[in-house]
Amino acid sequence: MKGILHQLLSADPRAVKDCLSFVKPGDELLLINAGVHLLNGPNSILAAHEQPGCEFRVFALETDVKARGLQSRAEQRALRLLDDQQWLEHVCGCQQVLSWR
Amino acid sequence: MKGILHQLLSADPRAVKDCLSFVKPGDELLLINAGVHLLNGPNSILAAHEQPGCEFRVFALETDVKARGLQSRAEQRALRLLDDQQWLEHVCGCQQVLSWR
Amino acid sequence: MKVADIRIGLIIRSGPFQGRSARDQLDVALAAASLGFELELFFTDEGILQLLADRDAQAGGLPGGHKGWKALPGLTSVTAWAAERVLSSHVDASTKFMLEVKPASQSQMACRLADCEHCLVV
Amino acid sequence: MKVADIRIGLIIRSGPFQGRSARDQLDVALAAASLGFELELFFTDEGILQLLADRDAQAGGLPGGHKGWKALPGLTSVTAWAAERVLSSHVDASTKFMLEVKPASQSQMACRLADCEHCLVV
Amino acid sequence: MKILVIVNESPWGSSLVTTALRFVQSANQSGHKVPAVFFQNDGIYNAFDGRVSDDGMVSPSRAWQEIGREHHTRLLLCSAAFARRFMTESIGKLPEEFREAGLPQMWDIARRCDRVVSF
Amino acid sequence: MKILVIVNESPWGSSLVTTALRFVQSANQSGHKVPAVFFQNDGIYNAFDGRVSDDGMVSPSRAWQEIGREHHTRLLLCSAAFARRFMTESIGKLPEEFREAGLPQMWDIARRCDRVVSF
Repeated sequence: MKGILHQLLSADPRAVKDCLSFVKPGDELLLINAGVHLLNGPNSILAAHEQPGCEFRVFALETDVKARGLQSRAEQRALRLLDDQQWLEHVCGCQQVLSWR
Repeated sequence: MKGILHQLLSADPRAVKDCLSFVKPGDELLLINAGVHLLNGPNSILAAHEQPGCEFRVFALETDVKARGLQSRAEQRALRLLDDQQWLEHVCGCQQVLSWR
Repeated sequence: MKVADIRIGLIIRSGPFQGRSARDQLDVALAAASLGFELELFFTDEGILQLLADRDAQAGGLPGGHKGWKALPGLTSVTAWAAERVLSSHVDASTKFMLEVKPASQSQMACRLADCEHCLVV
Repeated sequence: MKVADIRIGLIIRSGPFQGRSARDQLDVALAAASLGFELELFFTDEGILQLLADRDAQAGGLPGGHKGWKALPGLTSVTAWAAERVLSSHVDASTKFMLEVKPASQSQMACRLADCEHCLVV
Repeated sequence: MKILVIVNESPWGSSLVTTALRFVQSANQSGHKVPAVFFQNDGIYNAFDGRVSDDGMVSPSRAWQEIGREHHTRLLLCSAAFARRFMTESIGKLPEEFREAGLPQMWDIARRCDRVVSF
Repeated sequence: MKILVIVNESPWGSSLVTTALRFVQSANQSGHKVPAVFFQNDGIYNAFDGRVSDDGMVSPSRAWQEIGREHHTRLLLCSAAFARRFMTESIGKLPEEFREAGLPQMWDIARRCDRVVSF
């Protein structure tokens, strides 16, 4: 079964916590808008992502990373950036989309 | 010198963290609106408040506690509740007022 | 797919009076119920506070209306869930909820959610 | 009290584009500066990101205008502070800020703040 | 694919509206269909256009109207949210691309869509 | 004491507006003076009144108007925030108690006040 695409639209720790409590293996996490502030870690999402054997994938929207001047952070974190077309591919490739604010 | 009245208007952990980083001995902290959700602890404000020798005082607005059904929590936490008139007294009694959301 | 077969998942994250109205999240649920959709409600830490029966909205100058949660089971099939941890930190002898809330593990909730046709975080 | 003696403290907590406008917090500072008030700016973790010089707002379909921070020192006396921890987690060799930001301890900042006539968290 | 988009935020209070606009534009460019955008809560305010828009950019309201016209996307204002925020008399005319709709209609559209994406 | 109140939130998007109203009412009852309420950001939307108000309560806009009339409190809409959100033509008439003012005017009032309390 295809996973869920979790869109993190903010860096609110409560949103992160609630989101992670619903993430299951095979799901995807996408940092959008103020959610890209999570690149400034430390936080539980980056910690999970950087652990070998992490069972969900984490991405960030390229445009939002650039708008906030966090390009070098994303590189350091080795996080894959998606352009808006790729974003759509992930939306359609997943079973459903949940947005966390 | 009189202290600052810090109004916590939300339970956002980032607001709590930023607020606590500006609190100095003699200041007062008042939980208002969604800030009263902090009564559901654990969090750094209640932890500090419940430690003997805490150098700032913590209050919550009675009306907001009741509107959210958290009366018994406030009693358990031995937190003093202020009515709206007392709120004004604290606003005038402090040197200035800062609101954290 | 028949309407009756459609299952909607709502994750209720906002505490009461996140907005002024007590009904923002409730109205979304009632509308889905009015179409006959089956509902799965998932309450988080703050969200579960919406179900507390003894809130006094008027005291705060805020509109009531939150008691509408009680009406949901009369409209459609509703199951309400919360993590065991959430329930245990909010329930004591005096706690009254407006809906029956079942405890579940995180992975149980994630699986129930994945079984829904559409889900919204509200 | 003469206008020139009035010192205003602004705690800048919101990251860039918390709202659509890049100018919400900046405009508050510029208005105070236009009256000749002295400004003390305190940047928090997310707030300091407002000062990053190489942001590309247009790429995100968002309005620019954030470069206005550079104009403040030309208008009035401005001192910008951030906690040492905040600065060290954001500054590397390539970081360019639009204002000079001085490191301070938490208690130093709390005392500077208490010396201001009025303070706002923005 | 058919995607229902839900917008909860006001045009200037949050930059999420700009993100939602980018999403809908990309969806249209990728050959997907957004039959409707449903504006809920403070999203209602997206129907209104300001006299100024920072930096000379297209305002959110106008950007939505363009999408509505060019891609036959229905721009639906949640009627409960609208009624709490405005009286018909106190506002002039709404841009014709926007119209009121109830939450049951939102669910009815959701049912016919492959994805629901909310901002 | 003279207290300037600043409102940043929309009337329905947050219940903080109700809290701000309670604060101003208590200030007036305690013999303090609120010379002005300054509406900034999405606080602008407080000027508008809806056709319905949950539970038959007084809407925020009307409650502000009452305060303005009874206590000579100026209700000031931040002009920069207003200009981004509305065109004069697209809205009918604003309640006469509200009027536009610039941020420098806010600071000028703040200077003459003992406290500034923001919501």
